[in-house]
Amino acid sequence: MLRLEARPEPSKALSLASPLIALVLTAVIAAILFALLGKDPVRGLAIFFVEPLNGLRAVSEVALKATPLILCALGLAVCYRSNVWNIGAEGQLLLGAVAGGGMALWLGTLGLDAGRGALSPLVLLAGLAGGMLWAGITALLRDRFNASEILVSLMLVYVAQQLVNYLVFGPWKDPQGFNFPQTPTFDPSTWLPPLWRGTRLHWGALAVPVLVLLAWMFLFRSWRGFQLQVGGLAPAAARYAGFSSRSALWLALLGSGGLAGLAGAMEVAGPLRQLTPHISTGIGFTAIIVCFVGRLHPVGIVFSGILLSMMLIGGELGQSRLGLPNALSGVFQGLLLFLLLACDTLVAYRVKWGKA
Amino acid sequence: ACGKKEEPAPAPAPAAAPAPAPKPEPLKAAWVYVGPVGDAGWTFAHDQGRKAVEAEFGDKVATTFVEKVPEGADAERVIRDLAAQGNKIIFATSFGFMEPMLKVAAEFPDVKFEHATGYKTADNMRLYDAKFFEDAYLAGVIAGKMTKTNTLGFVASFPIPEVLRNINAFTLGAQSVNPKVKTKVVWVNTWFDPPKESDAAQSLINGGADVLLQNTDSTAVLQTAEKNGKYAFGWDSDMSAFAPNAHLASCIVDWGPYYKKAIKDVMDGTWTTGRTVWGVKEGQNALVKISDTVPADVKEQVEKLSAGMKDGTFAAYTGPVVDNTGKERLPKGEVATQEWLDKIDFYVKGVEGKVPTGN
Amino acid sequence: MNEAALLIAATIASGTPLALAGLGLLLNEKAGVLNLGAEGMMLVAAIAGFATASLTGSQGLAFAAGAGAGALMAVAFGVLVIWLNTNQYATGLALSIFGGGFSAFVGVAFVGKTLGEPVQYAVPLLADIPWLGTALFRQHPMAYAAIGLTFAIAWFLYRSRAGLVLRAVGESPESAHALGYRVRLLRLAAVTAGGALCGLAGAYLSVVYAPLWVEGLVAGRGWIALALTTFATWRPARVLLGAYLFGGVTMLQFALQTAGVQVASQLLAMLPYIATIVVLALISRNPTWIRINMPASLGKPFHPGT
Amino acid sequence: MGRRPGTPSPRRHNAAPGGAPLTTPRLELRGIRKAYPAVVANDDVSLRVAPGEIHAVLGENGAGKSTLMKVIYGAVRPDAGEVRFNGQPVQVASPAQARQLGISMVYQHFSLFDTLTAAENVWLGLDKAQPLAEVTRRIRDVAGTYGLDIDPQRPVHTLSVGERQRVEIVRALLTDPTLLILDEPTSVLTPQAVERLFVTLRQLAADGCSILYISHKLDEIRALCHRCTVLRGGRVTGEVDPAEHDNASLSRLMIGAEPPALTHRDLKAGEVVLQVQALDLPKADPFAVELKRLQLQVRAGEIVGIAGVSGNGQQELMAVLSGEDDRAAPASIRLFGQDIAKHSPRRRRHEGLHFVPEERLGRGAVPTMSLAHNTLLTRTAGIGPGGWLKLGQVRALAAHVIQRFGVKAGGPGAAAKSLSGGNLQKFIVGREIDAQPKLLIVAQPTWGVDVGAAALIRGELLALRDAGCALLVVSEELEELFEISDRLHVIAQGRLSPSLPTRDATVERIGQWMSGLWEDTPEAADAAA
Ligand SMILES: Nc1ncnc2c1ncn2[C@@H]1O[C@H](COP(=O)(O)OP(=O)(O)OP(=O)(O)O)[C@@H](O)[C@H]1O
Ligand SMILES: Nc1ncnc2c1ncn2[C@@H]1O[C@H](COP(=O)(O)OP(=O)(O)OP(=O)(O)O)[C@@H](O)[C@H]1O
Ligand SMILES: [Mg+2]
Ligand SMILES: [Mg+2]
Repeated sequence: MLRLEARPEPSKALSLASPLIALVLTAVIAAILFALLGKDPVRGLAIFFVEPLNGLRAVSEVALKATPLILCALGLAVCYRSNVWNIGAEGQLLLGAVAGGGMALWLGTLGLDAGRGALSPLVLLAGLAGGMLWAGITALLRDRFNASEILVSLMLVYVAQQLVNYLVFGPWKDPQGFNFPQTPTFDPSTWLPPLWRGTRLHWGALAVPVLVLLAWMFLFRSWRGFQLQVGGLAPAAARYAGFSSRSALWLALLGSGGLAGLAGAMEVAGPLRQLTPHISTGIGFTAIIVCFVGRLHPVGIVFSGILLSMMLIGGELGQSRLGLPNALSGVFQGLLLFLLLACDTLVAYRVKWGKA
Repeated sequence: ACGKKEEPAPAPAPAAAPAPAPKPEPLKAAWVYVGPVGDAGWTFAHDQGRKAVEAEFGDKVATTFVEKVPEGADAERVIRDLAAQGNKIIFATSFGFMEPMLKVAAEFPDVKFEHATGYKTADNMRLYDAKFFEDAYLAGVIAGKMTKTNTLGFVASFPIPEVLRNINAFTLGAQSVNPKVKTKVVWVNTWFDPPKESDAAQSLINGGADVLLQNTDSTAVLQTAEKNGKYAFGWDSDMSAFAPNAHLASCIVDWGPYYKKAIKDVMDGTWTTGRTVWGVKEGQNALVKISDTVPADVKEQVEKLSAGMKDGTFAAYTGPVVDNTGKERLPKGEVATQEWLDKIDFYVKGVEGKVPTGN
Repeated sequence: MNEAALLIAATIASGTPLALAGLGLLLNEKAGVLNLGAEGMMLVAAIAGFATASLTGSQGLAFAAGAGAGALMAVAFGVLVIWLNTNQYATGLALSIFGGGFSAFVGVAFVGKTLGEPVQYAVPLLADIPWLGTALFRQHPMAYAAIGLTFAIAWFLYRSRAGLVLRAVGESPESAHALGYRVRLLRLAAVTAGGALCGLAGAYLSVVYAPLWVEGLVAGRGWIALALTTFATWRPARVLLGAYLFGGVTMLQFALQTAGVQVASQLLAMLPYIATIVVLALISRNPTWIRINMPASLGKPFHPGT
Repeated sequence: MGRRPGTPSPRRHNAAPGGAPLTTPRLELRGIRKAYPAVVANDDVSLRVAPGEIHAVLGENGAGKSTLMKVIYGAVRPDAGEVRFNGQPVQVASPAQARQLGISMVYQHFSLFDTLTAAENVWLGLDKAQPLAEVTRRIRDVAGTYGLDIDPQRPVHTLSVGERQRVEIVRALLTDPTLLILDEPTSVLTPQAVERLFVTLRQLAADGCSILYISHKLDEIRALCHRCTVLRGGRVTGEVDPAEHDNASLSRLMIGAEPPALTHRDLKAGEVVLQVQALDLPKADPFAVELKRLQLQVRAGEIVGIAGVSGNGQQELMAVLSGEDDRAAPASIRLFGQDIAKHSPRRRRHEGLHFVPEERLGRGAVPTMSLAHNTLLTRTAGIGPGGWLKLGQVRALAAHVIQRFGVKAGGPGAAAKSLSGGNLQKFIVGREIDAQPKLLIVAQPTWGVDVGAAALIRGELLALRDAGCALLVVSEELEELFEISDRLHVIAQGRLSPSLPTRDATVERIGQWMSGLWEDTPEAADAAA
């Protein structure tokens, strides 16, 4: 029988290799699926892994897509390392979009004569605050009532989406918009201008490397980050050391909520430039996968965020190029995560044949 | 182009098409759908139109579509990619694609962009729409005659003018034959969520409604009516098969004629920007498959009104139109203009409640 | 008067899938395993059930297929978390994501298909009782099955020896292992049974409730079912009650609209979720209550021999 | 001859001392070997137990006693060797099969289920499908026969530790065992309860049941057992008649040497460091113990010991003194006269109060983190301005502790869980001692630690005392407390006895106090202060 034997020390090499093994396995299964669907597997894989990086514009699109994913995943990594299971990044992102959008609309009414993009930092700040506020509800209920953060944060996603709907169909509806569910286009002073002319990749993307570095320093070089992780790995040790689990809970949730909110504000101030009912396409949920595939490590998250973006864009390209079904990219995402978890077993265990 | 239909349809994806050497390049046309092509409703109807184009022009066109395109930031990339792939005309079939399409249109002056149900145009982007409310009015006539409780139910998606036009027209149609009729509306805040639509329909039935119409894209309302032994209509496409007993008629839209015209405009070089709203008159909308449970005289009346819509002697929105607070919105004898129709934001008399987001 | 009866009937119909899934998850959790993949299992089961019903026309087979699909997904999850000791939270999330994608993928061919004429269900005689008949006795058999299962599971957990063993495994897998119980096999059995029940819930949604298939048909009910187990402090009868309560609130948002209540529909649509949060907070507030009823090893990995 | 009159027990008859020839041992082990990745737990172990014999297995912590018992009980499969039961070679594949054979075991660590009733717990250990009501009736029978009082209907979490052990023993007895294995049963009992247990065991043995009795307490073994097998490092170092050996010679067999003697200098107690005044603490959860009116004082330069059977409030007291539990009423805990009842553990540490918890892995140290990172739990040396970590300093501190206390580890980068229990305990105690505390509170300082390491740790504690630090030591090992403390308290049912100078204490007196029976007079309390 197959048997697992704990390694004395987790294998360093395998902990780096296991995401790659999982990726290769996913690609192999994908190729088989393509063949079963009667498509050329090589071309199929190329559409998912090469085509999305073909040219500056394509790369900029991948980066644009990856930006909110990475931002959300960075926050989630801090949460999960602290054993706080926030799965409501989607809702926090929406609230960030609402707050950022509200700020942009309000700034627009002031009639300030600011240059293009000059006021966008205010929008981003509002988004940050909005996301923190939404995550704060989860923290509060967890802290005061001991309510499961998993369920509360998730339920709040649905509430957030309805709130967005309410605003864009109601009070914030564009008066010139024939009653359609959208706000007016924001004032250009609140837009995030593109990095290069002709692309949609905006200045907000520059926050990614900065925040990745900050997250890395926080997690691995700061006393506070250390405290959070002790709380995640051994709650009793954290209590013994006197690290407050309450402040860890708040810090993790507010941090990840803030980052998700920032991502939401970037979406509306960047590519969207208005609020509609369709702000996010499950970015906050995909970020969970990004987070795990990136092994809860800020640098890993950058790679996995880019990888997942390629897979998502590949899914669209696969439709128009090869006539592949749209649902395929969802299958690949789930598969990748599943295989990664299975491969991770190899990091801590040796697989052996024979009886115990 | 998706491997979803069991029969091997003539491969629409350009990549899969064998390249016949000498012939002139086919005109590449692309559709951007918001839902899955198999939804039996909105997207399905558009895809029927695309197929009509294929049938009409054969290998002179090569069509592509991308389904389930989210209306957020992704739409712009999809539309741009389709334009960059050499498509000469691109149809986007949902309101939420308006802004992204406008942005892409500015970058590709040589490509023609067609947007359904919106209100913004550009030199190379025009609009098309249908008069669903004419169908709804005709359905209302049947509903007004068939209801025993004098209560109609409407499962509504989002409070936009389009949907309000349909609710009102349905009510006006019913009242034209049965002044006692009232309409109850339940908003589900989705175009497509069958279990939710079904819950809403159930709750309307529980509230006393016995004839239902919906402005959502699935067959759930019809099926719920069937389960409860009530009546309902098909929407967007012929849904008679889904509920043999409950089905009174289907309000259909046939995008084929418009799509064929648009393609032809491009081929002939006569394409100009503007807005086209076709209805029963142009054969784009129709009430079809009227059930045998509907009495003959009612059928006759519907035929007559249909004919009137066709020859322009009858308009669904003809004054007086009074809203449900008693305010007159359209003076007696006046026929509603397109501008008036675009801006509807009220319920007519007989619809219960308030438009949820009225300010 | 009759409207109330109809609301009750609709409540039961809409609470049934929640109850089935909630009971399944209760079994999981009583054995100490937290499966966040309920949504994914229900989705895959829904398409499996719908496909079977539309190909064979048999509801019985459809439910069997749904239960089978749910169980299969659960086994995959179980092997990962019980034998490979993967993180239960992450694996459950992976299951949900995979289930969503996979069901959409295989379900494409069934979008827009119909299952033929819906049948009117009625318990003979009882259904004709004036008010009660409408309220209670015109449900699909699965609605009664859910009630029966509630009592069966309550009996199993609190009256039978096998149930005692299951609770013991969830309470202290180390002790159970020391007494010679096959902890991992028992956990797998509970996870599989839980998956099968989630599968029934999924099949009920696509075959009876909707009845059709669309992507994402389950629409968050798996998560609600997860909330239900906490809500019910791991007591079967309370799971059923909670399911009806939630079903009731869901129906209520539409009933309020039908009755002409002047609140923005978007705000009403938040109601079920806000209600869940509020109830969750109220229940979780009492740590003693939770501590006594919550399986002590819930969500924690177990390695025999340590 | 059956223990329950009127219920014939066929197994017992052919195995009874008079029935079968005495030459056939009840149990015989030949050449048992069991290797774990890190250690060989049992190596060529052979052992014979006669019917009706009480056979001790003696060995220090980690000698391989529990592993050997698990092999017999089918919970661990041996790598090599043979098990014979009543003369027949058997392959015991599982505990269930062991019970079929007539082997029952009471584990060192209870295998009970807190939320279930005593009867249900017993029922789970029985293979036969008897109804619960029948089991309940038999529990009462056995309780009557052997004086093992338990209320079958009570949930286990409401029982005292002694009662819990009775549940375990009753569970074992209800399977009608012919071989009963008890793994360190007395570590959780008061001396009086130990006496009662011995009465039960002697009665059982007289009824023909063989008993394997695991312990590292020499006196107990000499008082109870007929034969004794001694293990050291997984190997048998001798099989003796304990009555014929004194403690010193048994000890030599067990650890290869006599226990190192500690020098205990006279008390030079200074100012009051810790003052606990009328400390009340309600239960935090239904499984906890309520603390009632605790009075306690620790002076500089003295070691105060707290004796008691585990589960009598030690954990709660430790948590409230360390600051992990901050529910103590204001002014109930004072450090150098300052009210610290509401101070966090970090603040208390800053004020000079350090604490070594009972659980090493998971509380005293984060298992997956390096030793270097684990210093950061209680030490602030490596924390730079702005809360940035100076990893070099952190590693240096860990290296220093490793070197100073002779911790065997792969360096400061080794994960805490890679250390053996004793070495990790040395590291944690060392980490706290190195911080030069003014008050050190230690729970179970040598629990599960080998004799050498234990002596080192006790020596360090005494040295700290002599250097003028106040120490409070909680231990379940009376010998240890007698050895190192200057004064003793006993904790029982959440109440704390008055203190008693160690030189005035006797095992009998402390044992009586462990049951909560002390003269609760104001004078005694005053005498303590
Ligand atoms: N890596 C190991 N290190 C130490 N002991 C081990 C190891 N693997 C197994 N064992 C011992 O072997 C015994 C049997 O292990 P095994 O994995 O066969 O358990 P099992 O009885 O099949 O599990 P279950 O009861 O959960 O089905 C365990 O109780 C354990 O003590
Ligand atoms: N499952 C296991 N995996 C790995 N090593 C083990 C396992 N069980 C025991 N060991 C190791 O085997 C050795 C013997 O352990 P065992 O528990 O048999 O000792 P013991 O004599 O009962 O000690 P104690 O007096 O502490 O109970 C120890 O070094 C222990 O760490
Ligand atoms: Mg041990
Ligand atoms: Mg032992």
